[in-house]
Amino acid sequence: MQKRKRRIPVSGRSITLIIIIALVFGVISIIKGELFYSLTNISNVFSNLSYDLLLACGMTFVLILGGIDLSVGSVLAFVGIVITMLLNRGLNVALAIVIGLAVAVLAGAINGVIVSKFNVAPFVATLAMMSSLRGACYVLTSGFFVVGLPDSYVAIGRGYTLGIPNKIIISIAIMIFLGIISTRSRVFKQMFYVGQNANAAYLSGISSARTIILGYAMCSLLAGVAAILMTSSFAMGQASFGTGFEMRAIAAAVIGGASMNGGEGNFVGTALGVILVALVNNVFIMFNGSPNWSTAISGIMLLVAVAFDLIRTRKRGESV
Amino acid sequence: MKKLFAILLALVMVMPMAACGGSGNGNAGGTSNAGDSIEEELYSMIVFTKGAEYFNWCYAGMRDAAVTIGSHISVELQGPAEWDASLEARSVEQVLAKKPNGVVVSCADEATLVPVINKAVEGGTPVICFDSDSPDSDRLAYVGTNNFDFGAVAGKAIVEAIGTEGEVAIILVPGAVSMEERAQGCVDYLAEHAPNIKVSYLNDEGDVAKAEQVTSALLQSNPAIKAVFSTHGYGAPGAAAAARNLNKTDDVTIIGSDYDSATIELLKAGDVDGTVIDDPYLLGYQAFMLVYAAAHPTEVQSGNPPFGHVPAIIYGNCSLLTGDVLEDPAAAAKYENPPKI
Amino acid sequence: MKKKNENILKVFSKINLHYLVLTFLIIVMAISMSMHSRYFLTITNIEVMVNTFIMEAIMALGMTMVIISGGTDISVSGVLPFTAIIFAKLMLQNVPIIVAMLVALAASGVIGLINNELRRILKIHPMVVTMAVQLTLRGLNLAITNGSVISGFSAGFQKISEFRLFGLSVPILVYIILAVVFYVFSKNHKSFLSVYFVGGNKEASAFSGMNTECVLRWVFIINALLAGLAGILSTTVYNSASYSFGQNAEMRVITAVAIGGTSLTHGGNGSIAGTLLGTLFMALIYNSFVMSGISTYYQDVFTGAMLIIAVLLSEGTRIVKEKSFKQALGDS
Amino acid sequence: MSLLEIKNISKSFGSNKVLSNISIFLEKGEIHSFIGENGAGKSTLMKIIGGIYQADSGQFLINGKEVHMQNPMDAFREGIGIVHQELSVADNMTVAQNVFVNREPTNALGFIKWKQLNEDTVTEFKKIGIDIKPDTLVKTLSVGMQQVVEIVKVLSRDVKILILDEPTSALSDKEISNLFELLLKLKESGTLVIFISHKLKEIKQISDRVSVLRDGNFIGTLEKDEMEESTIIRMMVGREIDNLYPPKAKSRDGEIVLETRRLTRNEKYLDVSLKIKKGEITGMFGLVGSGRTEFAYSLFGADGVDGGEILLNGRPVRLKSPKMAIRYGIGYLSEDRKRTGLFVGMDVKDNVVASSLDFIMAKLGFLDDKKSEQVTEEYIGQLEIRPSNCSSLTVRSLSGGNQQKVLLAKWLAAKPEVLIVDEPTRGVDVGAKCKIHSILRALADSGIAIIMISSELPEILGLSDQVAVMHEGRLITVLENDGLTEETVLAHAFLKGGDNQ
Repeated sequence: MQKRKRRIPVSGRSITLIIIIALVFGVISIIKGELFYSLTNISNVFSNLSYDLLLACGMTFVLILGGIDLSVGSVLAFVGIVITMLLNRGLNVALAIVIGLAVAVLAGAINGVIVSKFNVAPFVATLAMMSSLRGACYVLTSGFFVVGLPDSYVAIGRGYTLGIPNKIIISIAIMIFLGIISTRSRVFKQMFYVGQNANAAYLSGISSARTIILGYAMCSLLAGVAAILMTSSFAMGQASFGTGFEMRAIAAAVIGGASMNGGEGNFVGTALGVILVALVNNVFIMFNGSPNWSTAISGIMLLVAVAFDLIRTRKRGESV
Repeated sequence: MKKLFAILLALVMVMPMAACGGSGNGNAGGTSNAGDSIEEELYSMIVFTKGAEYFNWCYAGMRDAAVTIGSHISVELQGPAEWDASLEARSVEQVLAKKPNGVVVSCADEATLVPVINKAVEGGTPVICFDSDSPDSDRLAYVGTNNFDFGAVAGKAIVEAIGTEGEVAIILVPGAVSMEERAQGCVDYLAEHAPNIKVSYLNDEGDVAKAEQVTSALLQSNPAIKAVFSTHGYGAPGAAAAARNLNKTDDVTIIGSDYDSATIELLKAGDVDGTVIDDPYLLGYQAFMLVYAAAHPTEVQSGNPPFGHVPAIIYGNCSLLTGDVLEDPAAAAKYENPPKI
Repeated sequence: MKKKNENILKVFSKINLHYLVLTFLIIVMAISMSMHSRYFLTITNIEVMVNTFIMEAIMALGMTMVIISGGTDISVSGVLPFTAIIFAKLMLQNVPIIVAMLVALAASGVIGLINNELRRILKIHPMVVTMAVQLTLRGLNLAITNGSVISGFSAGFQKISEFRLFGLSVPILVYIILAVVFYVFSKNHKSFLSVYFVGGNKEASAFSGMNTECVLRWVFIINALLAGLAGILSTTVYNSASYSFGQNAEMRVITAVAIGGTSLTHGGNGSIAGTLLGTLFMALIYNSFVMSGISTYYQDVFTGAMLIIAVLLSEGTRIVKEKSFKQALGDS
Repeated sequence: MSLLEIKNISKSFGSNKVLSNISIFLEKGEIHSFIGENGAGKSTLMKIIGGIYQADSGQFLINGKEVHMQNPMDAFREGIGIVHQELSVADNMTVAQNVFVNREPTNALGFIKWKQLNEDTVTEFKKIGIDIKPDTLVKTLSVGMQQVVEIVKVLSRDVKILILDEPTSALSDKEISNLFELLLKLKESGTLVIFISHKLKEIKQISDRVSVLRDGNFIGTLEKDEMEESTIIRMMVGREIDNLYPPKAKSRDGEIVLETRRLTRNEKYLDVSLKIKKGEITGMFGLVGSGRTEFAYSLFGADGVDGGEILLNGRPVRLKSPKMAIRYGIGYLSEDRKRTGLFVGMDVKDNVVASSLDFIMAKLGFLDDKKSEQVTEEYIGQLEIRPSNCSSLTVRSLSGGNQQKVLLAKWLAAKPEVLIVDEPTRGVDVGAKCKIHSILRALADSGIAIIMISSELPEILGLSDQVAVMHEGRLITVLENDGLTEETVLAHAFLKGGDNQ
C-alpha cells in the first residue's frame, strides 16, 4: 500500500474534502434536483474557478517552500494590463502573451531573490511587490479599462474547443502538468526539502536559493496565465483585477492541506479546496443568502477548514 | 555595504521629490498669457475608490472647466483607492493643509465626512459635494444625480424588455449608498409597474470576476431570472460573461450602469442590452464652476449667494444608453474615446 | 573572545545603522518637502500629518509586540470597524459613554482572545487564523450595519472631537501616552522581556517555567484592544461609524512596523523605537504625496520600494553574514 | 530517608509505553548517573521529574512527602533544576537575560534592575570560574558557551536536585572538567546531582552510583566499585559487546585522494595542510572552536576559503557550494542532525535520497521512484535501521540512533569518495555507536577516504588510522595511530597548542 500512497499524491485531507464536496453536491441535487447534473452548469462552475484554481496552485508552490505570496493578485492585474496594452498598440497576440508571461516570471523571480538571497520575510517582500505592482497598474491606466482587443485574443478566454470552454481545457492541462510534476519532478521534490529544513537542504547539495526563486516564479507565472484567461474572457484589462485574490488563494491552499510552516501541500488538495470554497458560495447564492453575509461566509469557511488540521496536528504532537 | 544602502535610499527618496514639479497637478494646460499677473489657484477633487473610470470622467469635466477660466487654475484628483470613508476624510484633511482655493468632494458615506467638511468651510475653503452628497454638512452646494431616478430608469428598461412577469437580479456592493439607492429606485419602479416581478440581490464586491461567478451561480440555480441590473460599472461585464457562458445572452436582459469603455463595447456587441447613464463629465464641470464661483463671490443679488440664481442643489438627469444609439458615430465618439488623465 | 566582541559590535551597529538611516531619510524627505511646498512645515500640516496616520500608529504599537512574539495579526482591520460599530450603536442607545467604551473595548479584547485560542487549539500559523477572523469580522460588520453608516450622536459626544489639551487632540494624546508606556515597558519591563523570550525561543521559555501561552494570549488581546481603541477614536473623530473603516489597515500597520526594522522572519528581534520611526516615516510619505501633488498612484509603488529597501537595510548585516554559512545557521 | 524517591512511575505517549514502573531511591549529596540506549526513557523520566511531562501513574516523594509537579514552575519550587539535552536558551537575548529568565530582579512595579541583573550574572559565572560579559548576545557565543549559559541558568537557582541531561555533548574537555569540579562542590554541599551521559568514561569518573534503564524498564543500580564498562554495557543492551572498536585499516599505502595546502579561513583556521588517503579513517581531534568543523565546511564548499588550495586526486578544485562538492564526490555528515542534517517531517525514503537526487534521475528532471525505493531499502537493510519497514515513516518518529543511521544512509547513497563525518555518534547509544563505527570501517575498507571529526578521544583512537590534532585554528600535528595513547594526543593538543598562543 506504500506504493499507492506514493503514486497518487492524495493526502488524507483530500479524501476528507472529496467526501464533503460529494455531500454538498448530493444535498443540493436532492433539494434542487437536476441543476448540478447539467453539463453546461458543471463546466461553467469550473470555468469560473479557473482563475482561483491557477492562483491557488501557484500559492501551493510558495507555501510548500515555507513562504507566502501576497502579490499574486497584483501580478494578475499588472500582467493583464501589460498584455492588453500591447495588444491595444497592435502587437501580435502570441508575442504579447509571451511578453506578459515573461513579466510575470520576472516579478516572481524578484520576489524569490529578495526572499532567498536577502533573507527577507516573504510576507514583507511580497507585500512590497503587491503594492508596487498595484500602483503600477494605476500609473499605466489611471484607472481606465483597456479595451479594443483582437478577436483572436478574446477567443482564448471565450472560445470553445470540442464544446469545452478553453478556460477549462487550459486549466485542466495545467493541472495535469502540475500533477506530473508533483509525483516525479526533482525540482518540485527539492522544494519540499527546502520548505522542511533549508539548512539541511543546502548541506545536501540542494541550492535553496534557486529552488525558492523557481517556486515564486512558478507562482507568478500561473498568476500570469490566469491574467490571460481573465483579460481575454472579459475582453479588457483593468487595474483593479484580482484585488483580494491572494487571500482566497491562500485560503484554498490551506484548506487543501498546505501548511504555513512549509514542507506540506499538494495540488489535488488545493484544487479541491478551491472547488469547496466556490461550491459553498454557490450554495449560498442558490438559497438567496443576504449579500451582506457573503463576505463573512468565506471567513468562517476558512476557519472550519483549518479546523480539519486539528486532528492531524494532534497525531503529530504525540510522536515527539 | 552600509554606505551602499544609505546612498541607495537617499536616491530613491530624492528622485520623486525632485520629480514633484507639479507633475500630478493637472495644470490646466492653456497658454500662459492670461496668468502672468494673476496668482496661482488650486482646486482639489476628492473621491473614494480613486481610479474608478466614473470619477475620471468627473475629473476630466472639472479640468476642462478649469481651462476655460485660465491657466492660473490648477486642479488635482485626490482620495483613497479603497472604499473607506475614514481614509477619504483623511485625504480631505491633508488637501486642506495645502490651502486650496476650493474643494469638490464625492462622499463615501453621508456622515463620516461631515466634521472635516464643516472644518473646511469654517476655515474659509468652499466645499461642493458632487455625485454622493453629505446633506448634514455645511457644504455650499451639491451637484449630482438622483440615484432613485437612476434606478427607476433601469426598472423601466427591464419592464420594457421582459414585461411584468419573471425575476430580476440586482448586483451591488452592500454598504455603497449610491448603489443601494439605485437598487431601491429600481425596486420601487418595479413594485409600482410590475408587482409580480421578484427581485434578488447579488454582492460582487465590485469585482468583475466575482460578478461573473455570482451571476452565473444565480442564473443556474434560478432559471426564472429574466434580467440583471448592475448598479455599478463593473457588474455588467461580469453578468454579460456569465450569460455568455450559459448561452443565455439572448434570454437574459442585462442593464448596466455608467459608460465605461468595457460596457460600451458590450453594448455594441449586444451582450449588454442597455446601460443607465448620467453625465459625470457634466457633474465635474458644474461642480468646478460652483466652487470657483464660491471662491470668487460676485455682486449678483440673489437669495443664494455666492451662486447667483443657480440652485444650491442640482440634479443632473439620467437616461438609458442602448446599442443602437452607438451606431451613430457622432454619438458614439464621446463614449469610445474616454478623456486621458 | 575577540571574534565575539566583533559580533556584538556588528549587532549593535546593525540596530544603529538602521535607525540612523531611517532618521536621515525622514530628514531628507522633510527638507525636500519643505522646499517644495510652503505649507509643509506649517503647524496645521504637521497636525494633519499626525492625524492621518494616528490610528495605524496606535495599532503599530500592538503589532510590533505581536511580531516580536513571533506572530502576525491580520484581523486588526476587522476589529477596528467592529469595535467602532458596537461603540456607536451603544451610544445611540444613550448608554453612558464610559460604559459604551468599556463594552466596546471588551468586545475587541474578546476577539483578541479568540484569535489566540484558535491559534493555540488549531496549531495553525497565526496569520491564517487572523486572516479568517478578519474576513468573518468584515462580513459581520457589513451584516450588522446593513452597510449603512451609523451617526447622529449627541452634541455632547461631538465635543470630544473638539477637545484639545496643549492644542493636541484626543487621539494624539492617547497615542503619546501609549507610545511612552510601550517604549518604557519594552525597554525595562519583565512582561515585555518575556515577549522577546517567547519570540526568540518558545520551548526554552517554557522550560524556564514561563507560561508562554499566557504571554501570547495577552499579546493578542492587547493588540486587539489597541485596534479596538483605534476604532473608538475613529468614531469620535468622524462622528460616525461605518463598516468601511480601516480597510487594508493591517497592511499599512505591518508596513510601518517592518520599515521600523522589526523582523517578521526571526521573532524576538525588533523594538518599539524602530516602530515609532517607521510610523513617522509612513505618515511622512502619505503626507508628502498629497502635498507634492504627485499622483497618489505613485504612492503605492513608492511605499513598496521603501518597504523592501528598509527591510533589506535591517537584514543588511545578515547578508554580510550569509557569506559565512556557520553564522547563517546561527540566524536560522 | 532518601531525598528523592521515585515510585512506580509509568508513562506512555499514545500507544507506546516509554516508562513502566520505574522505582529508584536517590540520596542527598550523591552524583547519580542514568544510562541507557536512546529511547530507553532517560530523558522522559527526567522531563517528568522536571515537571515538563506528567506521569500516567506513580508518585514522587521528596524527603518522604509526596509532591505533584504540573509544570516546570512547580519543579523549581521543589528545588529541582534541569539542564536539557537540546539547548534551551533564547539566542536573541543577552547572557544575563537568559540566566535570569522569568525571575529577573525587578522593583515593585516589575521594572528590571539591569545593574543588579548583570552583576548577579557575573557572580554566577565566577562560581564556575568563567568570566563573561553579561550583555553578550547569546547567538554570538559558541555552542559550548551556550550550553554553559544553560547550565549556569539552572545552577543560579539554589537547587536541591540538579538534573543534567547530556550536558557534555557540546562541551570541550576543559569546560567539562570545570563542570565536574563544580558538580563535586555541589555534591559536598549536599545537592543531589542526576547526571545523564552516553560517555561511559565520564560516568565512571564522576558518579557515585549509576542506574541503567532499558526500553523503559529499570534494570538496576551499580555502586561505584562495581562500575565495569562491560557490566554497564551488558545491562544497557542486554547482551555482551566484546571489542568496542573494529580493527584498523589493513594497509596504509592507499593513494592520496584529498589534499589541502596551507588552507586558510580568516578568524577560523590557518595554514592547514593535510593529506587524506584512500581506505583510511582520519580522525580529527580538537576542542569545540578549534576550527575543525569550519575546516570541514570549507572542504565541503559550505564555507569559503581565504588562502591555500584543495587538491582532489591531485587536481586543484574550487568548491563553491555543497552541490559542487557532492558532484566531486565529497560528503559531509553534519554534527547537528536535527538542524542541519535531517528533514524530520519527511519520510525516511525522502531523507535517504535527499543528497543523491541527481543519481536517481530517470530523464528530463524526473525522479525514478522505483530506484529511490530500492536504494532506501538497501540501506535500511545494510545499516539495520529499525523499524525495518520505515521507508515511509517520518524520521521524526525514529529513535535518535536510527535517525543518525538515516543521516548516514543519506551520505552513503551519494556514493562519496571522501566522507567527512562530524561527531558521527553524538547522542547515540552504545549499540548504534558500535554499528556506526563498523560501518565507517567497512566504508574505508571499500576504498572511501573518511575524515572523522570527534571530541571523544577514545572514539578517535579506537577508530582512526591517522589522527590530526587541531587547536585554536591550527593543525598542531598529524600522528599515525599505532597504539597512540590519550596522553600523547592530549599532550600535543595542549602543550604544543599552548606554545602557539
